Amino acid sequence: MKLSTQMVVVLTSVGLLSGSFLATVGHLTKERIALNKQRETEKAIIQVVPGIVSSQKLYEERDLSVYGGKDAEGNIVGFAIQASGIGFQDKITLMLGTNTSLKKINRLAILDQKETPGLGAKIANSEFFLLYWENRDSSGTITLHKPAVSSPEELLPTEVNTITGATISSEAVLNIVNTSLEQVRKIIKEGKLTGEAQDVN
Amino acid sequence: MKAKTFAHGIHPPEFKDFTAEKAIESLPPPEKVMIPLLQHFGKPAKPLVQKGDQVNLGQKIGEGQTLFSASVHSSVSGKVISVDYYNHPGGSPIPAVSITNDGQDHPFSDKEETKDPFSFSPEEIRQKVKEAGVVGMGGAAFPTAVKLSPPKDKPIETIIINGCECEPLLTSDYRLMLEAPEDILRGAELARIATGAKRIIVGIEDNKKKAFEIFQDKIQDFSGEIALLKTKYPQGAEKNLIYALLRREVPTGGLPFDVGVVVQNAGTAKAIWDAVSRGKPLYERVISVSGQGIMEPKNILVRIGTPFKNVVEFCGGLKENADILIMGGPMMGIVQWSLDVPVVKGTSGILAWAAPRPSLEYACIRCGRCVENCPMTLVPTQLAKYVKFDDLTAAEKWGVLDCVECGCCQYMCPSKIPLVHWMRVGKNRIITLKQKKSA
Amino acid sequence: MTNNTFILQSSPHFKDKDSVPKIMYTVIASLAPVVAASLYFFRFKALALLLSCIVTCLVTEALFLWLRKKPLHSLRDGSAVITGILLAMTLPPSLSLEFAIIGAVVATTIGKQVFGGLGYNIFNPALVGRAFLQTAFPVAMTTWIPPAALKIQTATFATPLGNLRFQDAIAEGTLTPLKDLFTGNVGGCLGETSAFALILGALFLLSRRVIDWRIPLGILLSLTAFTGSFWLANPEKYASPLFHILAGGFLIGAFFMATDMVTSPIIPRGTWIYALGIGIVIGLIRLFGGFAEGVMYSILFMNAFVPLLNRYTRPRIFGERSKG
Amino acid sequence: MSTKSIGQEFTKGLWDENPVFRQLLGLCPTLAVTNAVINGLAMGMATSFVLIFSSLVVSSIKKFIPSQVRIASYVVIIATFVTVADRFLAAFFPPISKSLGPYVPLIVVNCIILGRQEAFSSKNTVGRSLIDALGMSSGFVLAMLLLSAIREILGMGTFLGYQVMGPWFEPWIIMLLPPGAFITLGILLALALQIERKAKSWK
Repeated sequence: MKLSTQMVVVLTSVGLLSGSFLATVGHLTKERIALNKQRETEKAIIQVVPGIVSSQKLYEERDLSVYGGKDAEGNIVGFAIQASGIGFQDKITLMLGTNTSLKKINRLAILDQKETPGLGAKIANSEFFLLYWENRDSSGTITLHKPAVSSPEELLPTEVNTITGATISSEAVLNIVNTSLEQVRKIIKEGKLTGEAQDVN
Repeated sequence: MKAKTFAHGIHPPEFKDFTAEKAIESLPPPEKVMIPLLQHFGKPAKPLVQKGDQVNLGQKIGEGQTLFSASVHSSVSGKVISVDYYNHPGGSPIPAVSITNDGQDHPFSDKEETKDPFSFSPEEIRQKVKEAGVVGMGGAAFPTAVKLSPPKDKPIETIIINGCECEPLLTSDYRLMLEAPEDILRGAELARIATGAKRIIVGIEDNKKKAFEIFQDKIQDFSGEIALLKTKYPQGAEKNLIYALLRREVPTGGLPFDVGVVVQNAGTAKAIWDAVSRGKPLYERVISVSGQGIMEPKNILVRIGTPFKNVVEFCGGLKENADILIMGGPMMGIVQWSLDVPVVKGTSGILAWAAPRPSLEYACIRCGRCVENCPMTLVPTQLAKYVKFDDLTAAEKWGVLDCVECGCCQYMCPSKIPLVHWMRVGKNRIITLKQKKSA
Repeated sequence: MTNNTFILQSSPHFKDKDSVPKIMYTVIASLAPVVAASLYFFRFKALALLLSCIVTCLVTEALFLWLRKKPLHSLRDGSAVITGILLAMTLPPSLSLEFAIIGAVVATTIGKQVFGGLGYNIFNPALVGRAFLQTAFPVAMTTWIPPAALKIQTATFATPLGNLRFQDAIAEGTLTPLKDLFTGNVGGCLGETSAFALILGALFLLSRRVIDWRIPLGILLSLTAFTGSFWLANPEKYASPLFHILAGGFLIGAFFMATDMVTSPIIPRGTWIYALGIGIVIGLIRLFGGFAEGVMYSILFMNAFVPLLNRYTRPRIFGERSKG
Repeated sequence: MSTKSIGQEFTKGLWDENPVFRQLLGLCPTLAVTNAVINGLAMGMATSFVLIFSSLVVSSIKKFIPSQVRIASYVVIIATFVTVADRFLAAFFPPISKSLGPYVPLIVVNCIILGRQEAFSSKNTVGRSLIDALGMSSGFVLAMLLLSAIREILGMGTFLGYQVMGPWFEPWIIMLLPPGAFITLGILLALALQIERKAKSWK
């Protein structure tokens, strides 16, 4: 066999074999990977909108998705807003649970963050940060209480706590929340939120 | 009058009080002199005498070979006992003519020139200076006749008489300036005529006020001026002196000719006058014998070839604890391992003291003092590093060849790094390499 | 009389009396007012931190010299003591001693000895130690207590710069008065609170010509220009240059850290670039960065450029003609 | 062709030719993902998987590959196994897959793997290549474990997630950050060099 022919043949066959092998592997794992992702999202939605049995995606754009949480009768009892924004180091993705009027925050969950370990990374920690986000009044703009306090009782309903030494990360989360709430209000006003949105004034 | 100066430089302790007020004494000629045939910058002179020859005082015993050479004259009358290698203050043995003094040595015959010395032509002046074997008396001993022959394309405008004597301890030039100011100025005038310069400037440091006043008075008869300079080392370095007086920079690798200047040491100017007016060869000179290690520091007129031993004995000898002996100044002088070396034309002083314990060498802490004080605006610590690690290309690019070895950097160095040593090593290696390449 | 044996050496035969240990001890002496101020304001805490830093630096240095088979007497040059004092002066008074000890070990090993000891390190050892602590224990390193002399009882206490950066001090009118900054009646690291003590020590250093005046001046100029231009544009939002100069670690950094001979350029032109760079980076960090204080990082940042600056700022040799 | 005994073939990867400490290969993942033992271990395993299978394949088909296209072929083969590892992790260990981020796909350019193919598998028998790959993998896993153990213990006070330091311990956050990786690796390299020198002087 001529060298050039041999080269072509070898490369082609190696490529073909790899390709077909990978196709098989991809096929076998595809569903599972998709399932993993879906489960993760569902878990987060249930976590931030308590008492729901199912959820439905109502809206999606870059860095913002809105899910409706449904009770046993299929009524939407709250929204789960998945939003992303820039943190101290990299993108932060969070899931925010609100009531249907967007005036009350149930809970907050951090889905993905790469903040400084031991410092900004505490935004994903309940004890230091997320606890202070439960049952906040979001009818206006939420503000950060500085300096940090040691119990949620010390905060106003419209305030959330700061993490000592990680003001920037705390501010970043607050910013994402305030912006996404604003965006969702606008989306509702424009009627782009499909599905039945009830009790929206 | 505001004292002029240049950038950088240092202020070492002066210690000039030892000898500043001591008038020049004459040392009686010794019983035996050893006159090296190389006492100048350049090629050695060719001996003109043999063992057993009878010579007279001032007789030429060595003929300057090439342009960069100078003739050598006998400093006593007597018999040549050998022409052989002998100790030299430069370090390595050099061929020397040893002469026993027969004591007949009547003072030099002052046969007055019939002609007025100032009416000589430039060529005649140069010839007489060359004949007398005059060299720079500051230390470098550059043949003076060469300095008085500027290239045709470089017109000379100014003669600078260097009366700085910026080296600590030394006072020989100062005493000469006090005791023979007219001779110095006349010598300067002759140099002016020889080079076709327009004016004379005499630069004197402000720690020599007395000399400055005398010169201000005497200069009236000459076309020139006296300039007061700040007391600072190395104020007397040619390039820095020119800059201080005229704000002109001698280009790197160039000579004062390039900026229309010729610089002569005060002592040299006197030697020029002696040579031209009386035909007196350079066979004696004034030196300062000083330092804490000398019993009675003095300024003395010494015959060339006199062993250091005789000079030191004349000054009461060395103190017990004196353990460093230097020819020249403390900044650029050369250490001597023995008193058995002869005085040469470039010997401006003999110093001795008890050396302090050598200090520990630390790593360079990059304080930048060497940079701040280098009169050539080099970066000595960097240069030393380049030389140490044999990066000669970088060393040359950073100007190691421009180093004048004044020692300011090493004086200031808190880490006590032998910077000047590294500069010398670098210069040597580069020059050797270049010679090899061109050969 | 002539049986003296002579020493042989190359010229020059005169040497200045200044030596490395002498310079180092001058620096230590100049730190006296700062140390005194810190002892006055923070009492026993300051003393404990200071002693543990100095002792750890000395012990670590000795250990390394022994490991590297170097003579132990170089311990006497005083540089380890300086590192210890400077490190202690940049620590918050509430810091526990074990952190200070870790910092001192890191400063001596990673900051100094791994490069080959005194004279070879690229970064200021004390700042390396502090940067390590700042990154390793960010909360402990940013927890401040009021000076003991102030007699204030609050759980948390912010530094004047922290107050400015993270608590909108200008808008709320709680900006620390300049007078307190000057005397040192504010929260902060041990050695950075009292501007008065720092200036006293700095003047001593300048008068003894131990530090290069270009460095503090350059930093001062560029920081003033930088913060001043923002202040003039919007005094409602930005603090005045004078506040920036007196607050935080600026003075100790500009006079005692950036001027460290080993880690600053040797050539005046390089020194200017270095100093101006530090001022601008301080301004950038303080106004727009993630930290309230930027002196430490800006000095370390510019330290990294020193070898380059030394290489590319060759001064014009006397008599060298500019190339056409 | 290698002339070592089978035992030597394996153990050289552990110390004499340890990819990280002696050859300074594959430093990118070594520095990037060793902030927790679980990550370091997973990365080590993934790399080992790719290395072992690539070595097997390359050594068994080495006769057919013309030298002009060998690198291209190796890269395709390596990339195949890397993709398999990546998909496998994503499907069955999503948290690990997430925390390793892009570093699993980046195994493709890990010098250890390509280096072993070029230096060993392409010249030796299948059996020897397998042993070599096993040795190198073990060496790499060992290095990753050592580095990540130091960083996790100092950085979080835990080992594999279990608290090992007492409550008095204040975690050194810097050890979880890139500087901690560089400092730890630097100190380990210095130690390795020192041990090597001592060992030589004993011989």
